Amino acid sequence: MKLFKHKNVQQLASLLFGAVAILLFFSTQAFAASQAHIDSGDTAWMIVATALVMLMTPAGLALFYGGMSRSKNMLNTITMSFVAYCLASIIWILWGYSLAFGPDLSGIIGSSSNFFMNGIGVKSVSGTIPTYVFVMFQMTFAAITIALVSGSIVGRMRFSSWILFSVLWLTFIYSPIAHWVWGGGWLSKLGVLDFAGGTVVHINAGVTGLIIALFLGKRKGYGKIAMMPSSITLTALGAVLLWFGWFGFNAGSELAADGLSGSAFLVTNTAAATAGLVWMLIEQIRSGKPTLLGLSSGAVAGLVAITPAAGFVNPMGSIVIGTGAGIIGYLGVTLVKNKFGYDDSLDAFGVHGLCGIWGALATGLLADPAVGGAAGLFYGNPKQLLIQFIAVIAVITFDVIMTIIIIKIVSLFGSIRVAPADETEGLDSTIHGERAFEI
Amino acid sequence: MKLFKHKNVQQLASLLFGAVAILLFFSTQAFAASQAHIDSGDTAWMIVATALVMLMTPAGLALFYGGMSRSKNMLNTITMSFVAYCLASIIWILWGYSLAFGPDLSGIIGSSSNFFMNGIGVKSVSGTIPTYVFVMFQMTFAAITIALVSGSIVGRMRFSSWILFSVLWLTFIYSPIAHWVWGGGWLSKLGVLDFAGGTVVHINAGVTGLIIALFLGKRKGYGKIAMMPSSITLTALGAVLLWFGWFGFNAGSELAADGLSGSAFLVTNTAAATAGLVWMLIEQIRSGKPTLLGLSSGAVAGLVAITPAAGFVNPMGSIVIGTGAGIIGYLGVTLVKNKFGYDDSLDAFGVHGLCGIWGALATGLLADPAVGGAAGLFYGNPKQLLIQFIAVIAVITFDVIMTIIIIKIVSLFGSIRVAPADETEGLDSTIHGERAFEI
Amino acid sequence: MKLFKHKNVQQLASLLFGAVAILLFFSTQAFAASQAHIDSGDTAWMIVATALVMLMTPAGLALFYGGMSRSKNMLNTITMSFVAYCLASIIWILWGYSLAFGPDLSGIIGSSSNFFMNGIGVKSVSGTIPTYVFVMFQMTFAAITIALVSGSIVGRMRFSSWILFSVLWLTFIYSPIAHWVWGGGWLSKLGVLDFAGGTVVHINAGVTGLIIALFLGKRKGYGKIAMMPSSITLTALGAVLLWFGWFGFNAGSELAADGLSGSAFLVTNTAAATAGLVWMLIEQIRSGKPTLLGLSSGAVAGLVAITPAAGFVNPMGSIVIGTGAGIIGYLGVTLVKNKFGYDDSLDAFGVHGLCGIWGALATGLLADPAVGGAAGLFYGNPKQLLIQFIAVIAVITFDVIMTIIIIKIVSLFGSIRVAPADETEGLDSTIHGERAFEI
Amino acid sequence: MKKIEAIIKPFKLDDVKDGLRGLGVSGMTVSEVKGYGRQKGHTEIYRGAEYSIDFIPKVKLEVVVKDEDVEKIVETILENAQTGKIGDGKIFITSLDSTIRIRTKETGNEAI
Amino acid sequence: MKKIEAIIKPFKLDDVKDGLRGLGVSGMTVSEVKGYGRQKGHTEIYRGAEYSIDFIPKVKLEVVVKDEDVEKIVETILENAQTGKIGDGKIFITSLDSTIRIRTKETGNEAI
Amino acid sequence: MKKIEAIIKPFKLDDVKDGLRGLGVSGMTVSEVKGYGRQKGHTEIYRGAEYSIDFIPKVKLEVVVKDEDVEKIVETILENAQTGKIGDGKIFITSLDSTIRIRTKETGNEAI
Ligand SMILES: Nc1ncnc2c1ncn2[C@@H]1O[C@H](COP(=O)(O)OP(=O)(O)O)[C@@H](O)[C@H]1O
Ligand SMILES: Nc1ncnc2c1ncn2[C@@H]1O[C@H](COP(=O)(O)OP(=O)(O)O)[C@@H](O)[C@H]1O
Ligand SMILES: Nc1ncnc2c1ncn2[C@@H]1O[C@H](COP(=O)(O)OP(=O)(O)O)[C@@H](O)[C@H]1O
Repeated sequence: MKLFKHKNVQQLASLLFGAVAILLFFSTQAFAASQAHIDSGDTAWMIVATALVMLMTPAGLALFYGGMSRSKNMLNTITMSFVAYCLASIIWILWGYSLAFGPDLSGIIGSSSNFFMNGIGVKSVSGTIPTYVFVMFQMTFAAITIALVSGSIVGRMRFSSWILFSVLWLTFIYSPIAHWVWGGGWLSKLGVLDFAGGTVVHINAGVTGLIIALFLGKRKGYGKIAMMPSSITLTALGAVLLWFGWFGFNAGSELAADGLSGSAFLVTNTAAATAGLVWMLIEQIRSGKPTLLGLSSGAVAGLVAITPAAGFVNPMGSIVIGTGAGIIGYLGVTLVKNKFGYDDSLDAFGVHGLCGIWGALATGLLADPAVGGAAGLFYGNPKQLLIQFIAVIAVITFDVIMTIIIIKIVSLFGSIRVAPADETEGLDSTIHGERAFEI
Repeated sequence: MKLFKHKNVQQLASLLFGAVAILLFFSTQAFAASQAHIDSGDTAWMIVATALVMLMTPAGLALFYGGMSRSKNMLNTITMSFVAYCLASIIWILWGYSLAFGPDLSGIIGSSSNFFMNGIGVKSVSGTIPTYVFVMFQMTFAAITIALVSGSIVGRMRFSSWILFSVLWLTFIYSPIAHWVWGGGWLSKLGVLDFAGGTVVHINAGVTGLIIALFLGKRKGYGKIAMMPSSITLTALGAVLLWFGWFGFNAGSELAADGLSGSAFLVTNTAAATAGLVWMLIEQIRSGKPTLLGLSSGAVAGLVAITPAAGFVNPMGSIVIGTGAGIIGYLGVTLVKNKFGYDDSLDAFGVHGLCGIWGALATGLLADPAVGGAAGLFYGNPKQLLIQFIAVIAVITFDVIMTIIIIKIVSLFGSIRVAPADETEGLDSTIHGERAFEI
Repeated sequence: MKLFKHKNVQQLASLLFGAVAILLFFSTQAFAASQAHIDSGDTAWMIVATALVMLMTPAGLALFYGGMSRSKNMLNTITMSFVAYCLASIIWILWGYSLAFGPDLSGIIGSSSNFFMNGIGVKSVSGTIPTYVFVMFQMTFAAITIALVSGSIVGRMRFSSWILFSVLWLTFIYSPIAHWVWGGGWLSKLGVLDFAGGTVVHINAGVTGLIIALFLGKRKGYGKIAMMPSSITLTALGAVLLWFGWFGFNAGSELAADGLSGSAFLVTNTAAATAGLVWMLIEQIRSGKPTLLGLSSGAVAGLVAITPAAGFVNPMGSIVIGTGAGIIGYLGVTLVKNKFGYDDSLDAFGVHGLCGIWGALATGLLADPAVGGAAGLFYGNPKQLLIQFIAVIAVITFDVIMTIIIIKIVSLFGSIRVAPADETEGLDSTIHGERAFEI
Repeated sequence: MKKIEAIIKPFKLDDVKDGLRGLGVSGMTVSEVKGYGRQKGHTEIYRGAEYSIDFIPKVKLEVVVKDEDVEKIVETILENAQTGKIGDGKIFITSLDSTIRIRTKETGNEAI
Repeated sequence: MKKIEAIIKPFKLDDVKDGLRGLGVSGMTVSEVKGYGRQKGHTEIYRGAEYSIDFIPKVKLEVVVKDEDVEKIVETILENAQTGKIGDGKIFITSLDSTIRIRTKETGNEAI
Repeated sequence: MKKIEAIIKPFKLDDVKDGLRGLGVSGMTVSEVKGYGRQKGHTEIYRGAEYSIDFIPKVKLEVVVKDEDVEKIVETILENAQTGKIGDGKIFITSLDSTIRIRTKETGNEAI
């Protein structure tokens, strides 16, 4: 992973900052509030959907990951998600939203028009909902995406490095990609289908997770000592809260309470249930022990895979997607990880990366025009699969390059890995000075 | 419980399958999508209500039951609810919904018209909401009903038997009963009042639980060794999540966001609070120790009892129902259970069965025409009580017979009880190979 | 604290009861149902908002407080919140709602017109939502307010005293103050800005907490022995559930799903995130250990402070409020508490009292007329700050006096503090006969 | 005075306790331990990672008894703790110099 | 060298520790145990099922000391652990063959 | 027969176990304890309240061995448990009167 020497890093960094600075301050045109009308039903739904997605990060993911990490690192794991949510909350309204959803600059990034919520007020409307609600909804997506990354690197990353990494990542990776796909950028012009974030959220988080896990190296004793999950009960609760929140994530991505959001709602649930059962069935077959961790992991894998497809596939399509997700997720965390030997600790790549790719491509296969208007390969439109493929490749490439750059920048401020003794003692005590349970 | 010899069972089974097969494939007429209009407010509410009910099963009930079971069986208990939710999710869209809500066949079951969601699309409307949302809403009811059953039999049932049992039960018991009461079947024609599932959900689950508990026998050491709940904290959290979800359950059963759903919302809360306090008060009087488990159990008992009545009684009526539920639930888990000596481990029958009966009858007493249009005995309509009584008896009878048949069928595939040594060691380790906490 | 001798107490009590009795039964005019129309979107939102606020008390606060209390008192701490919710549920529909929102009597209290929900029916409308929903929404505020108080006094109060105290407090303190500010009482006529309860909820709870903590005295061994929180994990989960519920609390206080509720939603989130980060940053600076408890506490402090301001300030204002809340909350629980030496155990005063005051005054500073129509000092309206100040003083004064009176009354029924031996053994075992975890 | 220390299978504790109580043993102290021995631990698989658990939960029972009671107490423990399957555990016996009851400051056999 | 083992009430641990620290005792080891004795356990009722809890939480304190210090240490433990109520616990004293400090490999009195 | 009791740092347990297993030690019993010693505990701050944690988590290892094996076993423990930093722990050795294997009622060296 030593691709860059320090002076290179510095050059790259200045280049990067320069480029973004130019992009950012290029445009200052005022935001023209849409003349549309607020629908109270859609608004009701979208506020709630947003609250549901919010719950996913500091509660759902925090418990899902926290329960899987060792008890000496449980609080650190939770804190990484929690602090990521807080950082995203602020970054988003200061500059992230504008970079992602501000007026398009050459298909690459949004302009700085809406920095500091400039030009947006109580009366601003997006579609049929208040713009502020749209801003919050999109913020919760940014928050969970960076939080997902933390799964790859639990138990060994410096907390201050994580914070700096999160800030840079949200700014220089998440915001542009969100712009490409949802903010009127080049991928959206190309016609990519990503209903709720297969590329923007899951592939993005998974690939970054893998890169940073490779860079950080394995946890001490990885593969040799037993690294028992601190609480499968809390992991399962976390998975259910994720599932619950995902209804807001996927059905909310319709931005209205209508037939399509109802459809996205149903297929989301079906894919999750299918993948959970499939994962558990594979366990039953392979080891005779169907686990709750497997059921939970499978459900999450299914949710990941259906995310890009939620507004495009019919219920039977969602069963196919869920089945694939159960299989791919299972292989991702066992075969693939063991074969390549990296320590993607809680499988951000194995589950989110791989199932995100599967979901993005499956959308290109299974999109049913009777659902969302767009057709996939099986409905006679092979071109869609190609577009999906391009999007996947583009996001992965951008992710790999930019993540390496950001890691290099963060590393300028000191090692991003904690001291070995601290790792052995556990991060809860050495970083936070706290313990998870005293019972 | 040895009512049936093996060959009898086989005869019965073929009869049963035959009968159902005939019913199922009788009708294949196409589903005519209603011409009604989608209301965004109602849709917003119903998506959320459904998500709330979803939360009840793999989170609310899983923790409520999981916390009450011994720590060696905690994960198994949680998994039973979780897997039940997944199974119901799939069965429902494949055939369950159609059996329950498809075009009526002689008042007994729905036709197969909507198997595999056939005839239902993004634009289908039920009342003022998308049909897909209605399907999901009803699915969550099926899911929690079978999950409730698991409370009677924690700590000793084979996991594969539980899965098979769940599949059969949802198909051959839940779907028909849902059809009778809500799908245009004979009880609905008779005029039974069951707003959100006193008969369909609670009596149904409770009676099945009792039968299967009797069949399985008591846990080893029952009554002799201390069977300490693994976590009252998590049980209380589970109870609150149930309560929270129940707002979707009861107020959602109005299928719209209007005055009546507001009323159902209020009485649901009142009955729960009342029953919780009453149960705790009885404990205070009887043993001087008002427990959090009692408060939680009472709240659940109150929620059960108000379920059928939620759209029919006024706030003062809900206090009466809650008071009754606190008393009946308390007696159910102490006096009744001890007297008859069965091991209804977490009281699916004691709480859901008995309070479900109380609620169903109380609806016949207290239904206030100013609320939902229907009058009970106290408002001059004694006939309603009779109808309620008939419904209760019908559901119990059907349940007892069908549950015994299904148990017999499941038993054909091997003992439905785990080996004694596995029971002693605990099911988390022997079935799932996991532990709940490592802290 | 020995301000009153017993006979004085009795005199005061009779005076108090007499006065209230007169107020209560003065008016019996019928409630005229508003002719307004129910909006399904607003209703959908408000039912959900209410459910969210409900979740805050027996789940969010219960875990937040329960996790911070010692493991021997965890269940007692949870039970205090849970039982408070149940009591409020019933008191509110019997008399609390009417005292707070019934027809105004001289600006001081509501009349008894709506005792027992008299005059309110399924068709009653408040604004654009069913009155029953409004009643429930307001009830959840009463519930959490009394539950917040319990944070000051964990680990040493008699359970029966807590119940009696809660009943009296809701009746004689909460209901009048709610009337003053929201029910058309004198403070509302004066033009106080309190969008969602800075005075009514947080100052009110915090001041009462302080008084009762002073009255009860410190926990045994306070300052000498280590009082380890039982579970930071559960505290963090509780904080997130509070945050999640607070969206209903603040955005729901608009009573509609519109632009202003969207704005309140966004600023609520921003203030919470800011305060969480600020609190943690101070910890980092002062001790080098940024804690999850600090992050969680900060988030709650931010939520408290933004509560009165949620419908009046813009996003940048919310960052200011959040920053202040992080600092003030941190100082409240460290400097202030240590300096004065009282044992406000879980900081109901330090966080809710002080940040409530900050929020109430900050509303008078930062209210932006472009948001909610009202201007604060920074927008050229110094008078608003004065009004806010008056409201703060009025609530504090009323609280101090009335809390002392109520404590005196409750004390007539025996010591409100548990026996020393019970305190040492722990309240879970001595009061409830249960244990939180058996794992 | 002797201290009898028995490492037994956790689910046998109740039987052993009842057996000893039947003998009139008035006190004992119990703790949770983990044992490594001929009885092999098991393997747990979490998300594809396989961990072998070498240590098996056991219960350690400590009873201090008069010299003359040692034999019958050991007998009773053996009786009640045996399953005949590997992992039943051990009994270790040591001599004590002295014993004191904290409440009364009694020493020796009175203190047991 | 002697090993003093004291079974005490958990909430007395801090007092005992402070007492011993006052004496200059430089080390001790503590574990959570459950005791059965004259002090009767209590009954817990969960949803109508009554379970009698025979074992009461206790703390076991182990201190290894020089022979000459035994007396005053026992004295201090007695002083600080006594409540006078049943269940105060016991002190057991055994002889050690040897003691080693792992860090330095010192043995005997140096190792304590 | 001797009982070797070692108080060690928790993260050293796996090394020690592997070392002993290498020697052919067929059984041992482990428990979680908390130690007070030269190694100072730390301070935890919860919401401004500062608590000093005197007791540090340690692991207690008990191995019963034949007299002749004591030396090499102690050696192995020392080797594997040493970090050289304060708090490495102690080894205490006591004599046992007798040992019994519950499963077979074997006694003495056969029982180990
Ligand atoms: N040499 C020993 N020293 C200390 N404890 C031992 C020793 N050998 C066995 N044990 C304890 O006894 C338990 C049972 O021993 P094991 O060898 O598994 O079965 P068995 O005693 O039936 O042969 C172990 O789990 C361990 O706790
Ligand atoms: N014979 C014994 N062997 C081992 N431990 C004992 C024995 N007798 C008592 N204990 C321990 O001492 C504790 C206190 O003993 P108990 O009989 O309850 O009170 P007291 O010592 O005040 O008479 C018990 O809980 C148990 O842990
Ligand atoms: N006198 C003693 N009696 C019992 N246990 C002791 C004694 N001294 C030390 N210990 C145990 O050994 C551990 C390590 O001792 P410590 O003094 O911290 O370090 P070191 O042994 O390296 O000098 C302590 O935490 C405690 O558990």
